[in-house]
Amino acid sequence: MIDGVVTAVIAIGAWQALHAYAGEAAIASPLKALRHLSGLVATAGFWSHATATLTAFAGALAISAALGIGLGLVLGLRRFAGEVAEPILSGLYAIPKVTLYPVILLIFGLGLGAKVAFGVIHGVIPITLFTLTAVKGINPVLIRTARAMRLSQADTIRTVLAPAVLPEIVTGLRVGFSLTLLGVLVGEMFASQRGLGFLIVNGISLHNVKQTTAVILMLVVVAVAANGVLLWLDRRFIHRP
Amino acid sequence: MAVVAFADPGGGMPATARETHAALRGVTRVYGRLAALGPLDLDLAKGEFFSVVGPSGCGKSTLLDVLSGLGRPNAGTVTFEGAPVDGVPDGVGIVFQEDASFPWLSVRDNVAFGLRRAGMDGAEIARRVDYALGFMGLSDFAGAYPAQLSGGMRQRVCIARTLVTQPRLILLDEPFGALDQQTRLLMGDELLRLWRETGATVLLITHALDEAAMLSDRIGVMSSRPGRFIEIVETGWPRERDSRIVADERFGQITARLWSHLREESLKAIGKSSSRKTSVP
Amino acid sequence: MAVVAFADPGGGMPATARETHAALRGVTRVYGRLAALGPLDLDLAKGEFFSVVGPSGCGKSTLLDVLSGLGRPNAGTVTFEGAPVDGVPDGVGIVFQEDASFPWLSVRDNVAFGLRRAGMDGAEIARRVDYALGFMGLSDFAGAYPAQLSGGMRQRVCIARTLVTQPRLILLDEPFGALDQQTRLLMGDELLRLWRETGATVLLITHALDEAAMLSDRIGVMSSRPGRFIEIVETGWPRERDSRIVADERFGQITARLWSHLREESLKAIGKSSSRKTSVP
Amino acid sequence: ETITVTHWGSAFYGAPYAVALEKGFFKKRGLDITGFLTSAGGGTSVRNTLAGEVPFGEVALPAAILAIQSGQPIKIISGGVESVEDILWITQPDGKVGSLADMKGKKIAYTAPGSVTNMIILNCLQKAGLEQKDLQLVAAGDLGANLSAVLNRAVDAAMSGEPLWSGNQGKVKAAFWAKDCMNPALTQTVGITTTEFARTGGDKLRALIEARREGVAYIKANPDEAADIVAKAYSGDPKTYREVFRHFVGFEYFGDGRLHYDNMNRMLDGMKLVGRLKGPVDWKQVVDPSFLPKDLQATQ
Amino acid sequence: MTRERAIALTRIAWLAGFVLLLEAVCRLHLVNPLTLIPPSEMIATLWSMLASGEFAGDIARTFSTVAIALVLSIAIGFALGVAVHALPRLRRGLDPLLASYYSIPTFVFYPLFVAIFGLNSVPLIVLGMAFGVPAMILSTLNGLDRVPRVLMRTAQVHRLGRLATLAHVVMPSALPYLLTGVKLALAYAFIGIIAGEFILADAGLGHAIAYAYDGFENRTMYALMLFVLVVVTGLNMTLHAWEGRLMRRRARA
Ligand SMILES: Nc1ncnc2c1ncn2[C@@H]1O[C@H](COP(=O)(O)OP(=O)(O)OP(=O)(O)O)[C@@H](O)[C@H]1O
Ligand SMILES: Nc1ncnc2c1ncn2[C@@H]1O[C@H](COP(=O)(O)OP(=O)(O)OP(=O)(O)O)[C@@H](O)[C@H]1O
Ligand SMILES: [Mg+2]
Ligand SMILES: [Mg+2]
Repeated sequence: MIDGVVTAVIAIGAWQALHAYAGEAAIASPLKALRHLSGLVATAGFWSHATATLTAFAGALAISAALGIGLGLVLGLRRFAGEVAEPILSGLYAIPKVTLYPVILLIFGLGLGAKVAFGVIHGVIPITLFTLTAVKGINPVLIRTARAMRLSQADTIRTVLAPAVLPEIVTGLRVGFSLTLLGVLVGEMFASQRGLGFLIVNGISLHNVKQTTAVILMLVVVAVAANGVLLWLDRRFIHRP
Repeated sequence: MAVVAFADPGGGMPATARETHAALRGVTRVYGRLAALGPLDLDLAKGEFFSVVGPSGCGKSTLLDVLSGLGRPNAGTVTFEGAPVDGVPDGVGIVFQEDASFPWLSVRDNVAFGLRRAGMDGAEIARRVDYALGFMGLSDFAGAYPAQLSGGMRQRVCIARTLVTQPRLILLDEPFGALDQQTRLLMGDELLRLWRETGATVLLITHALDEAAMLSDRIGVMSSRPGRFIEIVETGWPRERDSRIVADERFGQITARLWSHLREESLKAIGKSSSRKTSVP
Repeated sequence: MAVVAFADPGGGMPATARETHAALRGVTRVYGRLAALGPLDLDLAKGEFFSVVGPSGCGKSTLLDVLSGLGRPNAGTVTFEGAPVDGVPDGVGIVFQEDASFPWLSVRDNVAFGLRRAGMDGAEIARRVDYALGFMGLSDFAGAYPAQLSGGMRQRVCIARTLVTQPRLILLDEPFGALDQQTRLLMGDELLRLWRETGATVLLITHALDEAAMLSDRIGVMSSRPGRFIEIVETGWPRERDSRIVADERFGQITARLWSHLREESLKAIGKSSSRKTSVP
Repeated sequence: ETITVTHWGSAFYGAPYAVALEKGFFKKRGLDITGFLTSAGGGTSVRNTLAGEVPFGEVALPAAILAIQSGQPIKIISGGVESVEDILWITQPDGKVGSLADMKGKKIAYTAPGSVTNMIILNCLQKAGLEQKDLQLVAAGDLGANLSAVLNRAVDAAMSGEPLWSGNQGKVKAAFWAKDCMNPALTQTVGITTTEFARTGGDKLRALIEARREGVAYIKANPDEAADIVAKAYSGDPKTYREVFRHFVGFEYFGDGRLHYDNMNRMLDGMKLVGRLKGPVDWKQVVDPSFLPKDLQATQ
Repeated sequence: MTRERAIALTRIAWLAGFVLLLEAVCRLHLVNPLTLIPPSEMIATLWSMLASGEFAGDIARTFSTVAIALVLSIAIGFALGVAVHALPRLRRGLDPLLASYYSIPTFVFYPLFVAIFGLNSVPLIVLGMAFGVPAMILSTLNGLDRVPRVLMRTAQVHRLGRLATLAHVVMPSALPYLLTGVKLALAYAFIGIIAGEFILADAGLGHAIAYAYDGFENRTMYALMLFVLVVVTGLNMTLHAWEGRLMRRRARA
């Protein structure tokens, strides 16, 4: 806790120093950004942007998670399929996905669909990979225990497999959370009239440094906080031997 | 196959005098091209304490697999309480060689796991679990998670989890492997007490000869791979016994007998299979 | 502290008759608020084979830490060959309880590691490594990687890696923990042969009482934590000996003696420290 | 329903639409416009138009031409912004670039290769009698990045335009203007639609063009009020916007929708100059003026 | 071995199937040929493009930028990882920050980078490192955490100095994790730099794609996309295979 506060203080200090070095034209000071942010938050317009992003993000995350976990479970349980798919997935993970933008636009049209799709293509692969690896690496004696207790297949998945791979799924979700958000924002930067991604591009093109810095600040805080919460849940409720 | 008795059969529990509880007939098990087990016969009498000793990799765990119905034999038949075994039958409890505690459940929930899945009534679960925890010296750790326990305690959790289901045939694969030798013998005493109190049939796989000699009615000595029984030693211990019998002179004789076989088998095995991989660059 | 001799001291190597090689005086070790060791005194005679037995968690590994200079005592002094110990002195070799083979090096490179780091000439390294591999029965696996070996073989690699540096004091912490009991005794024979051939002083930590009884000139029995020697047993074995001495009647007497102490200490220890974590929710 | 307007929120191509929306000029004609899709310009705007709910967009003329040349099924149906008079190059208050000739040996930024600013700066070079090798031209990205580059002294001069220029006048000074190098009457944007929608949605298209025209007229009549409306829509500073709009009215920034072929041809010349034009353009095949109000169709 | 073969063949079959499906979909005009072109045409265009050397400059530019970013990511990430590992308190504070680095769309910092580094290729390199460095730090930390204590003690017993311990024990022990970091750093360098070029630069593959996209030159665009896909996947697979070979001997049976 104290370490976190100290780090936050250091980060803000570094930010201030950067501001002092690079100047008003490049990055707003922490105080200004905060003030602008609080002003921004008070406007209704801002919330319509935030809601737009949140809607797309929630949809994208839900799809990424469901698809990623489902696919990961299936590929993990079917070893052959898993080994076929894994390098393909990690290859896909490594491609610069912005270049796919035209294709996404083509398939999903404009607006929410494209944003969600963009979020999903960023987020689904890490979640799949983490789940797959977890299922593949599950301690076989746990499955044997389930058999020794004569559990049905469904019971085995529900009461043994799922909780056993939960820690890795949570890690996958943490990564997936961040990347899905990134994907949605990138999507909004290309084609949208609303959303925080739009606010950022808008801020850049109008050279509204305060707005850009404020929105990024908010995103960073949200992302770090969400990750912190997931990390905390992970530590609190997952008992690793 | 020689059968050796170290005492008047009247004192102990000769297999022949009792009803057969589980039996293997001409059982073999092959992994790929590797013959792991058999052909092998075994009759477990109802209520007897049978130990299996043998060099590492000789097929002891494989024997347990086949007997429990977790794995199928490639040839031969397995029966439990008169019925052929296909899948793990009701009434069989298994404790594995590896730590099989569920890390996401507390000790209490681990122990209650099997009963909950079987849909038992809550009060009865609580009663049985409390008893098992006490029996295994885990009462103080009911709320702890496996990650907070030592390897030996985790293994005790697994034993408790199996015992609460009150199996009639208990299969234990090196359950004390994670314990130091002193604690092993103390746990052995607990196991003997349990066996006496429940009247279950016990099959114990172990590396420790003194453990086998101290605990068992009969000890099956296995050859190196593919495992077969080269000798079955009857100890003739009374049903009422504990680790103090190590002072008995028969104990030394039994151990020496086991040793003479195993020294030989070990010498064979160490050259061939001390590496698990068959091909090495 | 009682000193018990089971045979005429002339036959073996009583500590008093020989030059002291390493010594602990009034040594204690504390982890935070946990007193792990001592205060404790120990004199290792040059060339003797000393074993330490004691319940789990009693501070055996801590003793080795302090003696080797890996850890500092909180009080007391440690000397090796007359000089105070600060950091691991030259001439001390250690085999750890855990598998310490380097997974990224072949067996040969593992064994050569220390010599290469010490900048020894290549031909001499090759000669010594070949000898050590042969001695440990690893010649066929020189090119293999630890992952391809069984736990026992990996432990042998670690022993070989230590031996090639020709230490004058060899400290072994449960080196056979990964082996089954049969293989342990066979490895014990190898260790005896090595000890005889090199004339090194050996300190062996073990859980297995028969191992200690069979191998040692003297056996230090430790109390439960904080570890102290409650008894030092002199076996009086001849320098020429191997695992066949288990047939000797003195062997049974020694084991029984060790047992009587350990049963008691174990009972104390199991209640207190069978969980490594001190606080559990 | 949404239509596409390039650079909505950051440049003023969208101003007539903002006014039309606020003043109910769309509603009056039975259009239910709820928002405007934006993009950082170029091909993205055209693609957004193709993919949008109502396939009508005000997009950059070069992008429209390139799309049509590559076979995209679209038509130009109206004119848009007809001037580059707001475009200029800026430098630091103490900057060394005070005129075209000063560019020699300096580092000069523009937005992106093949863009309008690329073509203007090349015109400026010609005008100043300089060659590309006499100075360093760098593509810095959009207006914000250009301004930032000047403020951070990463370049000696950079391109700018409204509203950034008016909003940052104290921090930078003008080096030279686009109009110093060329005739600033240039068609920047045009209205486009798909050939398919041209067949089925003629009424809507006519209504959109009329609504925009009314918006343009309103800006001319009430620049201050229009500025306030746009400032609200763009979340901008009303004071700056009023200043900007007064300029705009001065040089007829917003066309009323008619197609100025001279202005459009000047753009073609520019595209040739920067190497973006793939072949000759026959306006007859590219343009469909039938959705313009009758009085505007005549203009040739 | 046969199983591995079967897996490889199945994988190739799947990929080939996908490409064929795409080809069929395009050839049968199930999608608008103005929006998607058949893979065979992409390959043909790519081939002639590579033969003509038209994009050689862009390719060289992107690869050199990626290479610089990669090397810097690895070096800086590793050094910082070692430093942070030595300071557990700093680490506890940094933990949530490190864990969420990838949710920040780093290219929004481009103006800031320009302000700090000037208008040249350095901001792009920094963009390429923005994800690579934290990934490498995390991997290094992960690797250092997992150096078994007993190996460190072995180093002590052999009386190795700090540097010798780092070189002969810590690094090789952490190597699998370091390699993971390298793989991530490579992927992120490509992602960051191509995305940066796509949006901001005036040269390089990303820019070439964006330029072709803007100019509706679909063939060029798809050919370039295919090129990026093939190169990145190829590099990734090579690294994967190399890692697999290196690690196989380490894998506990
Ligand atoms: N699933 C499997 N696939 C292939 N080989 C196997 C498998 N399980 C066991 N083996 C091999 O079969 C032989 C017997 O194995 P098993 O585990 O039954 O021996 P064990 O007597 O239990 O050994 P230990 O005392 O080390 O536990 C060994 O050589 C082992 O490597
Ligand atoms: N680094 C440490 N920090 C804190 N406590 C420690 C540490 N190392 C050991 N201990 C504690 O000190 C006591 C003695 O540990 P030690 O490892 O010396 O026992 P041991 O006799 O070797 O046990 P075992 O037979 O299980 O190897 C134990 O209670 C242990 O939990
Ligand atoms: Mg086994
Ligand atoms: Mg120890």
